Amino acid sequence: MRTSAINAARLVALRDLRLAFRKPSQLVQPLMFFIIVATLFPLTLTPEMSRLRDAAPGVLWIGALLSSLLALEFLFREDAVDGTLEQFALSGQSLTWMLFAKTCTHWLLTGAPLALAAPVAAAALGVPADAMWGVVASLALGSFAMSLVGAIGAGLTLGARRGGVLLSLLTLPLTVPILIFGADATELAISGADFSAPMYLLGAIAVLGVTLAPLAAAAAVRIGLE
Amino acid sequence: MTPWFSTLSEFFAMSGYGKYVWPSFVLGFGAVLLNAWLASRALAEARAQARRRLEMNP
Amino acid sequence: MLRVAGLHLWRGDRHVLRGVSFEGTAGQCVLLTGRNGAGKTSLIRVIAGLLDAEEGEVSWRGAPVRRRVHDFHAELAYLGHEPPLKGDLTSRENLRFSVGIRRQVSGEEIDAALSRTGAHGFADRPVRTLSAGQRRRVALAGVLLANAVLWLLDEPTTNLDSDGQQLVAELIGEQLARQGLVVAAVHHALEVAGPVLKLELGTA
Amino acid sequence: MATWTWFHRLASPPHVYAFAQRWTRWFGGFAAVAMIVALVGGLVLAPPDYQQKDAFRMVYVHAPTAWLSLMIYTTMAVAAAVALIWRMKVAHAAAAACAPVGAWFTVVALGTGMLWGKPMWGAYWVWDPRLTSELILLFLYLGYMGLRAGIEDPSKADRASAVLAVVGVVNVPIIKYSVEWWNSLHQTPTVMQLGKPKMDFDMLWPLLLMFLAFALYFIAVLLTRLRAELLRRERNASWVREVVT
Repeated sequence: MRTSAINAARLVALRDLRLAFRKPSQLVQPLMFFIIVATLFPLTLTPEMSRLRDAAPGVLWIGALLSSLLALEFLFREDAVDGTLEQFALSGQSLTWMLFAKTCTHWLLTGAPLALAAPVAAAALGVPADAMWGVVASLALGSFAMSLVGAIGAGLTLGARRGGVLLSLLTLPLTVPILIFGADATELAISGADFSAPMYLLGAIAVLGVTLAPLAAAAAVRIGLE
Repeated sequence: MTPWFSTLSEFFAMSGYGKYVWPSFVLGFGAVLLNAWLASRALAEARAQARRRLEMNP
Repeated sequence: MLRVAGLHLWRGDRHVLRGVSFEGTAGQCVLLTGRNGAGKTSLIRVIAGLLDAEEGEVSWRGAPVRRRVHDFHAELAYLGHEPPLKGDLTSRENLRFSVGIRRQVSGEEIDAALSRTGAHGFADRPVRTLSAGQRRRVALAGVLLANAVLWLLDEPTTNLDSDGQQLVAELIGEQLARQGLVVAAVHHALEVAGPVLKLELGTA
Repeated sequence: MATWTWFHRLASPPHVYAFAQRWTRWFGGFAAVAMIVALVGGLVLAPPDYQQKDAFRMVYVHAPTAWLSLMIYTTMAVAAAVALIWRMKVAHAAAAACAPVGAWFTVVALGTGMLWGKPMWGAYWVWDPRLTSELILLFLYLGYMGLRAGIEDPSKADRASAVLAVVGVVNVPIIKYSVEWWNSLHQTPTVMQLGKPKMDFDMLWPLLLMFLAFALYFIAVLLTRLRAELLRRERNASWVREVVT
């Protein structure tokens, strides 16, 4: 019996999870990168907590963006090299669904841990404990949206030489809205204000990303496979 | 349809903003000319290349 | 069943496929031959739909493939140069996932297929510890498990010993006996039991 | 069907080449005349703004270039979408021809914006929403051209960059909105105003004519670049022999 689209997507996600736990270093490295970047900022800025707190949203979001770009490079590359993506494309299933499953898994393995680890970096930047929920929530939603946008870039750069730098060049301008709304939500959370308005906008971007990004990523991957 | 400026030096001064107005027009219309030139050069090069190819293997 | 009509493919300035046409029927094996760079791999990838030809058409069961590409792929098993296996998973895990995304497959079926291709002895070792020939045998088990009507095999005997080459010929023979259709690119002669159509590329 | 013949002609490189060859000089000629008339109208005939004095005249170069930079991106994305949907080679060539011109005019819009900003805001760079969006538009162009340059196979490069152009154009309004939102949170309202709410007719007609001139100019440049692209892409086709000898 032919596997349903949902089950195929589930299997893709399970395989990626299993592979990730067999090789945990790839998971930990972007996370380490994020923590190190965030904790290096006080050395270049000031040790003064009140000024660090003002810079905290920017530091956290730039750190999250760079570390997610670092991780995105591996989203499709290995699968393209070892023929797994070809197998997906010829499986008689919707490539869009399978890539969506891959992207969600990727976020679960990189973006979600990053959001959970953010309070450590945030505390080092003088963010008060009450604001941590807002920091985690905004980074979780924002990194999900970034993964979706990044999946398009990762697909497009499959056929390119030196794809890593190119991936950043393509993806960074597209992430501007996520960065703006996300950093704003974090800032409002730190100042103790209601941060729901930018979160709604971030959510709207994520919804748009869910509907459109996997389609674009599938088109991009098909081109890259040729 | 009368010119706004009565003297040429007034025109160049642009009520004191000349050092911003003139560079921006030079930049803008310089780019207009440059892009026209770049496009026609690209065409000329493509034509020359096509001609060379045809001469090599007629 | 499979009709390839007037395929033209350029790669940059190279005219790789120059009007390739053939027709494959059920129970037939189409062997593609030709020197390196004659377009064997390209032709297989065009048939699979991984590559777009500038001109020409591939039809399956009388309808252009492009129109119902998912249904075509459901009946297709493709084996390229590299066996599509994950080094960090065992052979068994690899097959469970890669066949699983196509159809529901039981552990017994996977065991049977691995035994048939002589890969049972190393079914639970991570693929990265296997030799190239052993990987090829695991990948062949994957082709068997796909339950596909059409097999597209690109140099299926690469890295295989003489036993392995014999195995590929047998597997193809069995597929033909099941009224399947096999299109294979080959370097060396392959003795297949059944009707064979030889197509030499790069001569036209 | 007769109604579709124009569409098929659009897909045929020799037809498009011949069309471009015939019409480029007309578009270019009208663009040059319109540009000169608008320049005279804007620089000499129009009265100065009551607030900005003669500095306002920079609108005649800044506004058309800024508008053009966005219009070229849209044109590129539409060409890319057409190329992807109907597998039309000519449309890929057109999209490729758009990018460098668009990037140039984005740079010019930024440059003239900065020159205008200095007397108005007292600094060359202010994080004004329009300038910021323009800067991000430049990054989008750079990404597009980077992707095109990064992929060796020309047909792959065409299609990959086409997907990027379409994704980018979906993003442009979101970027624009987000930058405005961000600006309204962080910035005191800008002091730059474009004259009185209602522009004088003497000021307006040179501006409108300049927009028209830039549009015609862009068409002329695009057609020229398109011809170059077509010659390069179709170098093995027989029609090339006829047009270059």
